[in-house]
Amino acid sequence: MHGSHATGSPYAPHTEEDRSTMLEAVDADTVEDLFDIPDAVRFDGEFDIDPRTERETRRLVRSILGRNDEVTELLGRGHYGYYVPSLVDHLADRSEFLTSYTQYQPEISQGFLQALFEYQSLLVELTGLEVANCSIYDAATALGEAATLADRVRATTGHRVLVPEPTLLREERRSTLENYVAGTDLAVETFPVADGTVDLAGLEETIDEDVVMVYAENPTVRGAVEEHLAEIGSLAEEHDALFTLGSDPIALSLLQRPADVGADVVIGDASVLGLPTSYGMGLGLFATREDYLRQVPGRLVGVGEDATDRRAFTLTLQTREQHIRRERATSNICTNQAWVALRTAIHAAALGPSGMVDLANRGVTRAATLADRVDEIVGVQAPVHDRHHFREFVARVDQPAAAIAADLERLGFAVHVVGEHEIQICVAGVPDERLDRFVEAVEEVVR
Amino acid sequence: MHGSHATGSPYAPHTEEDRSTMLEAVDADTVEDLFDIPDAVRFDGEFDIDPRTERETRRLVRSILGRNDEVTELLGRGHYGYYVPSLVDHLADRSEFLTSYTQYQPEISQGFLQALFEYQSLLVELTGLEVANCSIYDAATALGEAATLADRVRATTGHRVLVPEPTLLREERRSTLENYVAGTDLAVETFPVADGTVDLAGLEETIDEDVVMVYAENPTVRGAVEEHLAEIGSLAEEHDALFTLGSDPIALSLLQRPADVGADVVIGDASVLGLPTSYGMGLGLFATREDYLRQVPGRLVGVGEDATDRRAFTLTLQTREQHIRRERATSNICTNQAWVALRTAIHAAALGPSGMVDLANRGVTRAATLADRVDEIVGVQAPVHDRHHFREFVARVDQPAAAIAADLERLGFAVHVVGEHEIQICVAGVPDERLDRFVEAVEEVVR
Amino acid sequence: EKDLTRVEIGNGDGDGGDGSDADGTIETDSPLPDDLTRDSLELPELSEPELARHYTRLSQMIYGIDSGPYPLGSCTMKYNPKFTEDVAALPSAAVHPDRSEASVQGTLELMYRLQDYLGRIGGMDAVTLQPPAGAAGEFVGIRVAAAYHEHNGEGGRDEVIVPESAHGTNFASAALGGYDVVSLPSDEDGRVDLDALEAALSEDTAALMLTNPNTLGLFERDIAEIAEMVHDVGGLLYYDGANLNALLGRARPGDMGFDVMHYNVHKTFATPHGGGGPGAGPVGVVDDLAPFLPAPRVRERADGSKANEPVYELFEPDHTIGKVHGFHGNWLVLIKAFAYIARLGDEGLADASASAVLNANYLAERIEYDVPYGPFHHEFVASAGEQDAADVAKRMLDYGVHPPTTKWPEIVPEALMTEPTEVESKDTLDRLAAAFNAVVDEDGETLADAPERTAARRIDQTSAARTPRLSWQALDDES
Amino acid sequence: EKDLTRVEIGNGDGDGGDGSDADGTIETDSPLPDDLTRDSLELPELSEPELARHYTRLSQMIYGIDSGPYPLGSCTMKYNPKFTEDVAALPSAAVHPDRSEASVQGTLELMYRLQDYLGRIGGMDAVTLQPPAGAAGEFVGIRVAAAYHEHNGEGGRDEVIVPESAHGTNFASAALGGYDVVSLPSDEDGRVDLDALEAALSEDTAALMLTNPNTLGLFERDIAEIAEMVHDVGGLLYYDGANLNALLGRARPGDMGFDVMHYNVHKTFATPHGGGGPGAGPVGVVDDLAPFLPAPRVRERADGSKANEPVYELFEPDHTIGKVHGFHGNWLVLIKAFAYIARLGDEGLADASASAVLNANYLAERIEYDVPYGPFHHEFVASAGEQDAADVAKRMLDYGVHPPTTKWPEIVPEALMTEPTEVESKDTLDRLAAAFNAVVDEDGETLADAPERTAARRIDQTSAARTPRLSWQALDDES
Repeated sequence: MHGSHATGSPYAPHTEEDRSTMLEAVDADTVEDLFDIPDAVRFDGEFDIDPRTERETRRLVRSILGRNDEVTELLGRGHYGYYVPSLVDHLADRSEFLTSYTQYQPEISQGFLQALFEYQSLLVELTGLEVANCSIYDAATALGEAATLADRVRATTGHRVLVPEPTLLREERRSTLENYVAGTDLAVETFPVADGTVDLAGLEETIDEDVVMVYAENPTVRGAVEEHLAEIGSLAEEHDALFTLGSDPIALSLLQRPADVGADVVIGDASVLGLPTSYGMGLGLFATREDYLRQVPGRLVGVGEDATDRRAFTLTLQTREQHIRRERATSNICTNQAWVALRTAIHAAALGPSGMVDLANRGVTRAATLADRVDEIVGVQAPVHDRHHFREFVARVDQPAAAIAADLERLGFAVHVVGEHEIQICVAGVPDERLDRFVEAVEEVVR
Repeated sequence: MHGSHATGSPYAPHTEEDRSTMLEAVDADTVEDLFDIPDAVRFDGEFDIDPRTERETRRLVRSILGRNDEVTELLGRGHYGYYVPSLVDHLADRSEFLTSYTQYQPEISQGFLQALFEYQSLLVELTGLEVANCSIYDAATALGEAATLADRVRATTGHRVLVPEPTLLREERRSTLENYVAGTDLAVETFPVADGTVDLAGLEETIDEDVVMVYAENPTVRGAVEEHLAEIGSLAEEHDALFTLGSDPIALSLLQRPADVGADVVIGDASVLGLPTSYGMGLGLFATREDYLRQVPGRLVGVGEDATDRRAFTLTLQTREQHIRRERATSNICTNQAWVALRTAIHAAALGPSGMVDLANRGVTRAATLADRVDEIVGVQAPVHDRHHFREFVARVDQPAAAIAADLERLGFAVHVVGEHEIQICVAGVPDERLDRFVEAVEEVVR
Repeated sequence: EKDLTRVEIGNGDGDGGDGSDADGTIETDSPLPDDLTRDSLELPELSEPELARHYTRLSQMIYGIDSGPYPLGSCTMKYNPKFTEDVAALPSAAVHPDRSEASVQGTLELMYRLQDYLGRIGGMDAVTLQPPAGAAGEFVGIRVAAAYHEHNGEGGRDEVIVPESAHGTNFASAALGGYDVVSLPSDEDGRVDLDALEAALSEDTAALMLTNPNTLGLFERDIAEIAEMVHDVGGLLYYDGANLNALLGRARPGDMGFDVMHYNVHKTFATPHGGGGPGAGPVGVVDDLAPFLPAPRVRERADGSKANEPVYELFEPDHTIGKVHGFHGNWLVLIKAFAYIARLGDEGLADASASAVLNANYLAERIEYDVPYGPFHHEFVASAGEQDAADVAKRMLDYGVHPPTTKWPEIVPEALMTEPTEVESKDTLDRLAAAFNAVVDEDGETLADAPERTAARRIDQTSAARTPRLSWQALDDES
Repeated sequence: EKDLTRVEIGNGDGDGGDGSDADGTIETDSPLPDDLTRDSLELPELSEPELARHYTRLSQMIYGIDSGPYPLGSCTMKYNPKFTEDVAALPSAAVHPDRSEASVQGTLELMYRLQDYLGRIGGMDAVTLQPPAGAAGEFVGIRVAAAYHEHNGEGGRDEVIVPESAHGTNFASAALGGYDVVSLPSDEDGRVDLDALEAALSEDTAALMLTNPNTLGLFERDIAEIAEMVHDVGGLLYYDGANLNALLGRARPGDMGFDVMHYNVHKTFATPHGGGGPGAGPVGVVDDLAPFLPAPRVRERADGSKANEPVYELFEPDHTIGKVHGFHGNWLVLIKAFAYIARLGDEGLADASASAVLNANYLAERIEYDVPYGPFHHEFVASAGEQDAADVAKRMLDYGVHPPTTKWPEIVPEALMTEPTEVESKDTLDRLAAAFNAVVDEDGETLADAPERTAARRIDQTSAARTPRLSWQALDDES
């Protein structure tokens, strides 16, 4: 696009004249002279990557991504495709937000700091906990951070981290957690589940004084609303273990408030608000009690005063962080998901509290309605679990689930396969008329 | 999207409580009481327009516009689909530009005023004329305004406006011009053309002292580069008529400078830079000599000083305009195309002078190359005119042109039908590999 | 400020590269002979990062609707919903105007539907979307009226009546149409003076142009009688749509007896003003005038549908005045207007007017400036009294809000013409009122020195106009 | 500042509406029983226009890359090309991570191509795109190294060596991986002290983490020898990609003997920093380490193509460490990085480094602060000498530019770590140098009082940390 530099970087501004002047100033004949690289390790090959015009590059990406099939996704299990209001894109795309660095110079970053402060405040209201950081990468890494926090704050020598059996914990979260605790003495173990939620008796049998953390989710990954959260919280407390609850901002708008059920830490994926489906890109929600403030991973925005005593926002308690505390930091996290947190905050604000509650309620109602409708189809039973459901549910199919899912995909609908004869169906973000067509499609493929 | 107002305008913020307070303040029981409308003219029906969510509205528009076929457009004739750099969208979409009003309060509008001033400066360089306004609606209305300007500045009692015969002037421009002069004594008449450009001898025979304006285009609507501009300019001058030249910023980057060939007014569509194809939405370019400054239609941005003697931009010479001069204004124009002018200025700046010249040169080369290639196909002769061509050319086809065009459309290519056996083909904005496929398509359809 | 690059244009060997956009070369040697090209082009050459900063910086020196309240009377500066930008940017919207009708059915359908929406909202029988702005719409109205009279053998009518408080464009559009403009005074209540109207009307009357509510925000209660009077002398009644935001769902120009009207979609239907356009000024008419509308319009094809979808086509009205735009008007703006109407629907549109009217009345009540006349609809005109209204506006800038329109209509001395629109909250209105009320007590010197807190201080218009410098080149020539 | 709306959540009759998004009603009565719901939710309720203004205002209080130069050493704040936002926003990019491989071939292909691009650029044999940031990439490198040693029966290695001038994340990532961190001093030339390295290396050494050029902008000339030393004791050599922008097309970590590296796409490949993420930290390794990379990775299917297009699939490396992210990392960021690389190609990338290095050297020459060490590549570290570097930074804000990174690396007293990147023009560099040079002569008091021209003045960090107030709720509780 930029005429005279068409053969170099289109974003580097020097004219030949500038370049000469500058080389003269630094006393070099050519730019190559400035590279102090021994011949032995010099690279004189090529990457074989052709430069393209902006337009060609756009067409290339469009053409590659055009290979993705257009499918109505009835998919959830931790990543959701709620509609994101246009306002979110337009405001978050303002270049001041998009292109600024972490707010280490708060005097010229007040706007972003305030937005992150408001994001933290949103999470404080949603969780009832006093402290929320301004982001972790995603729910899985937030779970990992929760475990290392539990390890740090737990006075005893316990080493067990209890998580639900595989049917109620995504393998990816479990695996990420395992990596996070690999450098500690912690061991990840499971407790039993029953009918899509925690098996309270089983948990009671499993838990002991050696447990530093119990993790449960609400709703569970199979869409069931957990009915015994307070009991789980009590069990954890009795054994001096932290209770870490996994959830998300839409669920938290309606379901029991974590602080009310004894949660010590809340993690989850907050990008359920703010991002469209994005192949799993997320926003790790991390909130905890004030007691653990100085053990919190990641960045915190606080309020202070400037030299004229006016209120001002600033990153605070930075001595927890890697750039100051190095190997004794509360986490290695540096770049996090600040811009996604901004998007989440804007989306939440666009909904307002009534809009958030409404969205959550619709998730309950619409899932129940859809379950009833597919349950009427011969060869399908739904929901599998005798529970209230939030936004998604598991259905049993008489035929092999994989074949049903493949047939549905050919008709333009994606569902999860979660068992040999189980599919999981999520209504989040799917318009009603698509659900109607989905029911028809299920009727067709089970016939 | 906004919870509590879902049944009203989503963009009106009042809560019920606000509304009550405000009604009380204005001493009214209901909002309806504020409408002072006699029953006889009250409307108590319905529009029968259903409200929709933002998402539904987006889907509606996408679905409607989805009925447009995806076709490679080899179309020009005054409206072009050059690639618009992403930068243009991102900068022009900043809400300060997009949502502000006309700059009647210059103290809080310096940024837009400077952008428009730079747009004017761009046109001054391109045309060589001293004055450019900061927009008219499009080329056709700019032509109309040129004629009324000619009427105002011409001392004599002439009433003839000379324009090219229909083959070299779009009917739409002619018709718009006719409407603009309908309220004057001017009459629009034609002069002959020959081989895609002005028939100089014919013009000489047609022109007389009663002519107030001669209009010609470069390149002509059939893509030919006009070779006798200076002679046309001289003829006009000899007869004391204004010479109005139609062109556009890309053509002006390369072709003869209007001031050098005696043009008194330059009009055209400047959105050839800045807008994608947009069903004819445009940006009327209007430049003229300093002599006619006080007769210029539309808005002008000038430089002045503020109270601290610093340079500042402002709308100027507003006494020409309708809001002050009313029925004696130089034009009725008020809202113009300011934001499109901004886009044009950004696009031009993104190209830079070398990029603009390069783009123009490629238009010449690529049109010539394509003409050669289709000329090699049996049943096609191109170009029809023995002229240099800019960006587009006319081809003769042995079969009926309408049938050829329809066949090409079925293969995904749109061309103009400009005669029973003539099609017109434009390369602007069409990638090379599409041109390759177009040549194959022509081979197929003339077979 | 400008680092100009001069590109010399030579005559190369004529082969001029292979036309690829990606070969990384720049051709300034032209394949054209020298005598057909200019010699050089001299413009700034900046990198993309530099440009991004330049225009970002410029944007920061502009007050937009997202900056704060914008109560410009008669301008209806309402919030521009972001999503309308997205739909206008759809790739499927980017079509060439010379495409075959069969291949742009989507565009034609959207235009058809918008024609239909506007017709219902205005109570009009036929609509053209072609006029690219409100003034262009007025001109179409004038031309249509002229064509209608001509067609009926009444081409001799040469007067258009315009209230003295009307927008300047009304006068200018009528004049552009070749009419003599007859100015109509207001009565003491700020409305059309029926006696004066009676006196002005004659067999020479081609049309009366009105806006209702008028520029004082007052509904012309006698509109039915006015219509009858105009029609009685064979004239037509033109509705200026600038103030339509006051009436949505409560009254329609067509029902009031108007024969022709324009809609300002950049006012009533929330398309962005863009610093002075693009707008769009569709025109609606009653059946009698439909044959005279500009060509082409869009209609559903009578001969049925394709694959169960209606088929649309362009057509030329029988006695069309021809064209007032090179193509189809400001298409991208029309998409935004359609999206806005489709989003709000009946209830949303009605609520927009209700809130706009409530806001105007509330603000009028809250400010300490004298507000003559009433009751108001969407706007009111306060009087700055002994203060200079333009100075008041400048001073309001110092309080961080956009001022009202000033010094017009002249019927109110030192007019402050104020239209908050429906998008302002009570809090914002209170803040706006506070700005008015802070200025009302300030002295002349303070006002004359205002603004003092803006990026640029008061700009000397007189000297700028005395020595017009309209380009960087003009500035360079000076130095 | 906050107008909170409290929504009470009751237990309705359970039918809860029809689930339509458009029925215009809001359900706060829940179909769930009371004991499964919270009682209320209390948050601000604002209209869209109010929100637009709120966030627009916030944005105006932020300095971004489009505001001016941003010479943060080690952060590579380069211009973020606008078009990359457009491609990441393509509807076809919005896919769920649990989609079948067959139905997201586009996503898999783009990931495959990006893996391939990054491998070529870094000289690495295999690449994972999963780590969502640079530090996450470091952690993957550490975990991969651990798994490799474990697999080879050398799980006892418990030390990671990190130069004292390294990024804090290096230390923290190694510690998170369970390693003891051995800090390595620099030699007098600012580079790795080979004797100290020799002393630090042992059979306990799992890895040495280096960046090259180092944080002083100096190329580690002895890199080949360093690699040999590390490999000789059985350790692995880790490359921190933070400074890769200095080397594009001139040297590759893989060729220097590095075994594993991360790429900061939000530095080298121009994806936006977003005020602190999202970034992405892909990790490349040599063949020996490939079996240990996180799962899944993307490969072309061996069993041929479909319709002449290759088919891609996810696969699990044989000895994978598992996952470090719930899904596939920061996908939308990866698209932008791919687009940037595809746009620039070999020549563009090489020119980016060339210009970045030229700019750093030019700026180092132009400023009056002492700049020890050299020759520099993409960055240099000046010393504020007697001045406090943090104060210098605050004062530079008053001159309208963003300051450098300060007080790090500690090897330079009162460090001003400066990286202008390739996007700055000579004019901008001169302006930046002028800002440095204006501050260099200013007294301590002036500096301590700075900034004085910013929206907020110097913020008291100590008191903010002493009484942490981390939410509106905390502020409300105070008052």
